[in-house]
Amino acid sequence: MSGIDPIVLFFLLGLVAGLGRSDLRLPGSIYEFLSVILLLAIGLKGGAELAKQSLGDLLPQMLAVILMGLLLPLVAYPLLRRLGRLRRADAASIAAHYGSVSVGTYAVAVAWLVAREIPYEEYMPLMLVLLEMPAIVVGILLARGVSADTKWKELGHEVFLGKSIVLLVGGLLIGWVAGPEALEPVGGLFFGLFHGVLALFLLEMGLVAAGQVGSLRRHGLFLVAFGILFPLFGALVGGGLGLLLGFSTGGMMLLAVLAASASYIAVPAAMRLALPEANPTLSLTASLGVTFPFNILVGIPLYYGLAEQLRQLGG
Amino acid sequence: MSGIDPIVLFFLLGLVAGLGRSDLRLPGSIYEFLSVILLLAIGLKGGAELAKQSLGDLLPQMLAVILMGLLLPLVAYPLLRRLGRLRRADAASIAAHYGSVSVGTYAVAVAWLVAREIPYEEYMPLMLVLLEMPAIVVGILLARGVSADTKWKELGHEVFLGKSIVLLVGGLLIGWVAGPEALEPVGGLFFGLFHGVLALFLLEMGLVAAGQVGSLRRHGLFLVAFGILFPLFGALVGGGLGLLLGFSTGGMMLLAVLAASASYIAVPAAMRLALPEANPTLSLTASLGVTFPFNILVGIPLYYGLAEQLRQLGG
Amino acid sequence: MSGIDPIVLFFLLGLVAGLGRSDLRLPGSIYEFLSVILLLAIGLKGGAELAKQSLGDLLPQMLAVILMGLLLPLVAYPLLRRLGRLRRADAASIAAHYGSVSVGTYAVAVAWLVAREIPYEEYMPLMLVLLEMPAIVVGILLARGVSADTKWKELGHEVFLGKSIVLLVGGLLIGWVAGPEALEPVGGLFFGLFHGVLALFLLEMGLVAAGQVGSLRRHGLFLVAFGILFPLFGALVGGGLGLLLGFSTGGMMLLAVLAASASYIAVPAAMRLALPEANPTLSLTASLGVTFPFNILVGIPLYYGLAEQLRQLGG
Amino acid sequence: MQADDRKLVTIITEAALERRLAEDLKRLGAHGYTISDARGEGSRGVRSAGWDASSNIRVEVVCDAAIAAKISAHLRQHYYDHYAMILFFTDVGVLRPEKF
Amino acid sequence: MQADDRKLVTIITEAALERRLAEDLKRLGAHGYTISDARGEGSRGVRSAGWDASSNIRVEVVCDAAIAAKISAHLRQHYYDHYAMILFFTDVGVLRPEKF
Amino acid sequence: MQADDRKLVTIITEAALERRLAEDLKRLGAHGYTISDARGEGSRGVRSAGWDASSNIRVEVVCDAAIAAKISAHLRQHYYDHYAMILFFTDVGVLRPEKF
Ligand SMILES: Nc1ncnc2c1ncn2[C@@H]1O[C@H](COP(=O)(O)O)[C@@H](O)[C@H]1O
Ligand SMILES: Nc1ncnc2c1ncn2[C@@H]1O[C@H](COP(=O)(O)O)[C@@H](O)[C@H]1O
Ligand SMILES: Nc1ncnc2c1ncn2[C@@H]1O[C@H](COP(=O)(O)O)[C@@H](O)[C@H]1O
Ligand code: NA
Ligand code: NA
Ligand code: NA
Repeated sequence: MSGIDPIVLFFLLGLVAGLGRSDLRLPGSIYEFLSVILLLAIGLKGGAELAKQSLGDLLPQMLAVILMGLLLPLVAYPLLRRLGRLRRADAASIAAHYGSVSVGTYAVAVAWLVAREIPYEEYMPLMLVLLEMPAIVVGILLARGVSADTKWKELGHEVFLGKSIVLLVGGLLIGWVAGPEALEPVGGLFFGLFHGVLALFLLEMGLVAAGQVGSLRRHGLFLVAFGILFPLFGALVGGGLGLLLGFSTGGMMLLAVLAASASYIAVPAAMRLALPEANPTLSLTASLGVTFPFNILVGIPLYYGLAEQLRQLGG
Repeated sequence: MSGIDPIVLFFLLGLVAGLGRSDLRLPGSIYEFLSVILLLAIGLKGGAELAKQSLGDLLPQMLAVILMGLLLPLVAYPLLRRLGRLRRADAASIAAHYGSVSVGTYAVAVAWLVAREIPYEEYMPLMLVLLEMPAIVVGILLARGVSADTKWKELGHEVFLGKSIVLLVGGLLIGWVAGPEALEPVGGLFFGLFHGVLALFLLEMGLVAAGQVGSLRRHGLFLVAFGILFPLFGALVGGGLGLLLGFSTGGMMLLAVLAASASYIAVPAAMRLALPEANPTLSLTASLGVTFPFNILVGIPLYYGLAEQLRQLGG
Repeated sequence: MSGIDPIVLFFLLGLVAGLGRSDLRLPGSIYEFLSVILLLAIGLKGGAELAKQSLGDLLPQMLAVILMGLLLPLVAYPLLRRLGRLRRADAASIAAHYGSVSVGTYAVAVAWLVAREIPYEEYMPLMLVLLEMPAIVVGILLARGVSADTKWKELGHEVFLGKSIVLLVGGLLIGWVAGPEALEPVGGLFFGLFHGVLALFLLEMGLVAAGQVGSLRRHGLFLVAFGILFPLFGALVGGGLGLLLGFSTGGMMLLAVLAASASYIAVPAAMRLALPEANPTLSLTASLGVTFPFNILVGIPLYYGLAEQLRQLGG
Repeated sequence: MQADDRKLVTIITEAALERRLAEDLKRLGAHGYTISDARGEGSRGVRSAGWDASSNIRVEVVCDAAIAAKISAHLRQHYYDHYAMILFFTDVGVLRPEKF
Repeated sequence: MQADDRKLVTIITEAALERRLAEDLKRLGAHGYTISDARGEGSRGVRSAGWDASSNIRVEVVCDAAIAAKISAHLRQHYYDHYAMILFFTDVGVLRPEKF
Repeated sequence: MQADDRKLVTIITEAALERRLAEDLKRLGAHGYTISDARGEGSRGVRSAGWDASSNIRVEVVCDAAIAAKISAHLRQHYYDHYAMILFFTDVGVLRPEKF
């Protein structure tokens, strides 16, 4: 192992090409194709593993993880309001992004573990799915209060039937019903190509992240600081929770990564419709322009070190 | 084998997502990409197998199959006219759809056989190609009569150079000329990914089928009844013909599937141009909204049972 | 080995379908997807091999190859001016196309060698990258002279940050940094699918080449003659240079292929912006309508024979 | 060519609004609409169509002047402040006036 | 800006007609046309562009009034009854009138 | 509906020009632009959008008459002779005139 993951290099390539204003650009339909494959693959893998577990045993873990998803935005919000002096809607929207998770970051973390043959709880995609949504609800309540005239029904539809949730949950269910063996024939696409598809996806994300740099400059230091420090805090919470729940070191690291990552697919879409007055540039700049690169380039090994540290303290 | 094919679950996922009005949607260019791969893969596989056969020996089978393609629409047409009280053009167009075949259904049936390691005549894609077109000609004759001012030349061009025929026939020829060994290097894409690509294709077809439900409600019970009963009749004819021609049980089942399936790629395009006065909603609702789901979810195992039954009777 | 490469058959299929005016057409976004994979795959493979070499040792080869890229257009230009009686800009632009290289032709040549298990210098993609650009500069100088008011800076940007260069160079660097082992996980996509992706790419190139036939008829015999004879000359130069540089027979053949091939991605885009008065139909007709098919269908085995011949003469 | 007069309303806005706009337009009385994908730049920066959050749609509605006014009032009230959106009207002639 | 007057004919219809329409337009005297992909909804239901049979194209032709009239008469006669299709005219100014 | 008058400039040209045109338009004073992909046929033959060198873009700019004139003069001078390009003007009404 030379220590440098090529998929991270793909992200760097996209970043450099974007910053250098290259005309490299993946068509939107290809971006969608790649993310459909990634989301389904993650779901399928987790579902196939779930088939081996008893859901009853997982219930405590599931509840704890949902709780974390509800609490993280409640910590982020006052920081964004007080220290960042952001408007209410903006603070609430960013809090929702950071309470939720980034599927791309998760995928890179899994690839990192797999390359090092470090074991982890393979039903982790279940936790990923459970973390996608609670923060969205908290974000809307923070912005609107409980007496809100938010159209919850319509919103529930948008959130639960948004494409990333449908594909993740659909993949989980298919994997669960079919079981690992029956998945083998479709594995050529979903598992055999996983790393390559992730590499292309990261290339595109690098290009997209490069596009955020302009607004980064405009919106000053606070977003950069928040986009790095809050993930570190999140990683501590996630890693600690993993320890409490008895996860392996690999599993603790993945929970740290989930807590440290910020959504850039499901939450932006939901916020656009539910909190239109929140400026999407602010949240995307933080999540895509700062936190995503930080996690990919620096965070993942860091969070593994953290998980090992916590393990020793705890164990 | 848990008994539930994951590719069928992908179809269900698409169907449920579509009925629930999720915003999941594969871009049109991805749909085309997937179908190009499927069509070429089916052609290549059949062609590689043909290389091992003597075409002379297959001639009787080929003629019999073409005859079936000519006769099936002639049976369907009076039913559609009398029982369904459809206008002439509509009855002719639907008859053409059901005389022709569905490549997607064929692919799922092959995957079903492969998963169960049931052998079949691997040159079957040749029969698939032969069944694509005769029904189109019959449909037009039924609607227009022989003295028609149909522009046959132009139409021949549309039909024989339509993309699904070009890809299937092209694949057959390439497979035939190159032979199985030389195909190995391209097998990574065309064979290794076949099931995964088929799964994504079925996901999209589920979404498309869900879109047909509205018109299903409008066009009443007759289309539902026809869309289920005629395939059953077709399966009987196809399975019986397979027995007569000395096919294996797997091959009988595939011929039953071909006869039972209705086109939704080549024939709709041809009918749009040759019989514009036929309402495309009627034929697509029947073929995509009723018959395709029925065959995928219920028909395929049924037709295998039928083939076994016929074999015992006949053998 | 039946002797007929199926990927060449895919090109023929596209050509025939295009000439027959089939409605087969790959969406533009799929074309881009396929070329992104090919360019990255070629770069990655070359880079992984570079990791095993000392760049110092390769320096003389690199310089010699760049020199060839500068000289080839200088030979082509007077031929195009005198014999072809082309306008200055047109002659300069075509000269630039033929001084540069075709990635698709290179890929087919590599597939040809691999199918025959003939070894070659696997860092050859480095030479491919080095040959992409010099001819562009020469072409512009030929058209404008040295005192030109060409915006070199802007042009440099276009050329060095054009997508094919970014992907090739990016792939090379990633492969170099990561090394062969670390690339294995992404190999499923980039190496396992290489031939299949190339086959689809060639199918599309066949369709595109068929579209050039109309203008071929208009622009007369000279382009056909040039599009066949200059590559033969180029192959001689490239093969000879390979011998001088001590390449294996496979490597000599690849250098011959690079010299014989004409660009249809990077150079057309650069010429459109740098020499707008050059008629793009002329250069694309020659490079895509004549030279590309010639090299794919006839040239590649020919150039291997040439390399063997040169080897015997030289050795 | 006795074409009847209608308005063509063209809306360029964020792709995230597609489903909602389609429902709004039908509710406001439009008999149809046409949508295509687009990218662009405006007061809210570059929207480059690379991925969902950054792509535009271009919506066209042919309708009579009254419905055009209703559409523009509705969009102004509900979307103008918070979404990247522009809207313009063109006079067009149509042949089957009953369709629009 | 002394722009000359021309008609812009915009046709929105089923993708299946693309090749035929292109041939018709040239035969009727148009000097060019531009096509892009679209989706939409009209009297014949939703056309969602997911797959072939359900996608629309948007065809634009800049031409003089006489050819515009010929085009619309031709389409009305051959396609209106059986195909999902709308057509509208816009007055546009062009700079190189000889091109259109 | 008191819509203000503006010009819509529509340019159909080679995809290779996209980045350059976007820069030109902003420099010439346009406040925004919208681009979509297209294919077509004109005096320079079929441009079928299958691959880069053969695809078109369709650029729209809403602006005032003065900027429209500047744009058209600029394009005429720099691109007309050597690029597949057409350009036409339409009168449109807009609601937030300060945006254009
Ligand atoms: N002056 C303009 N002309 C054409 N399109 C525009 C113009 N201004 C904005 N747009 C389009 O409308 C979208 C939203 O505009 P805005 O709200 O100004 O950011 C942009 O992304 C462009 O696609
Ligand atoms: N009023 C309208 N405004 C804009 N586009 C329309 C309108 N009516 C129909 N269309 C488009 O034209 C296509 C065919 O219309 P129709 O024949 O009414 O189903 C639809 O799929 C829409 O894309
Ligand atoms: N009369 C026309 N109407 C609509 N689009 C046109 C027309 N002429 C040309 N075009 C478009 O403009 C592009 C360039 O035109 P040209 O420079 O004439 O080849 C073509 O590829 C078409 O997409
Ligand atoms: Na998080
Ligand atoms: Na059938
Ligand atoms: Na060359």
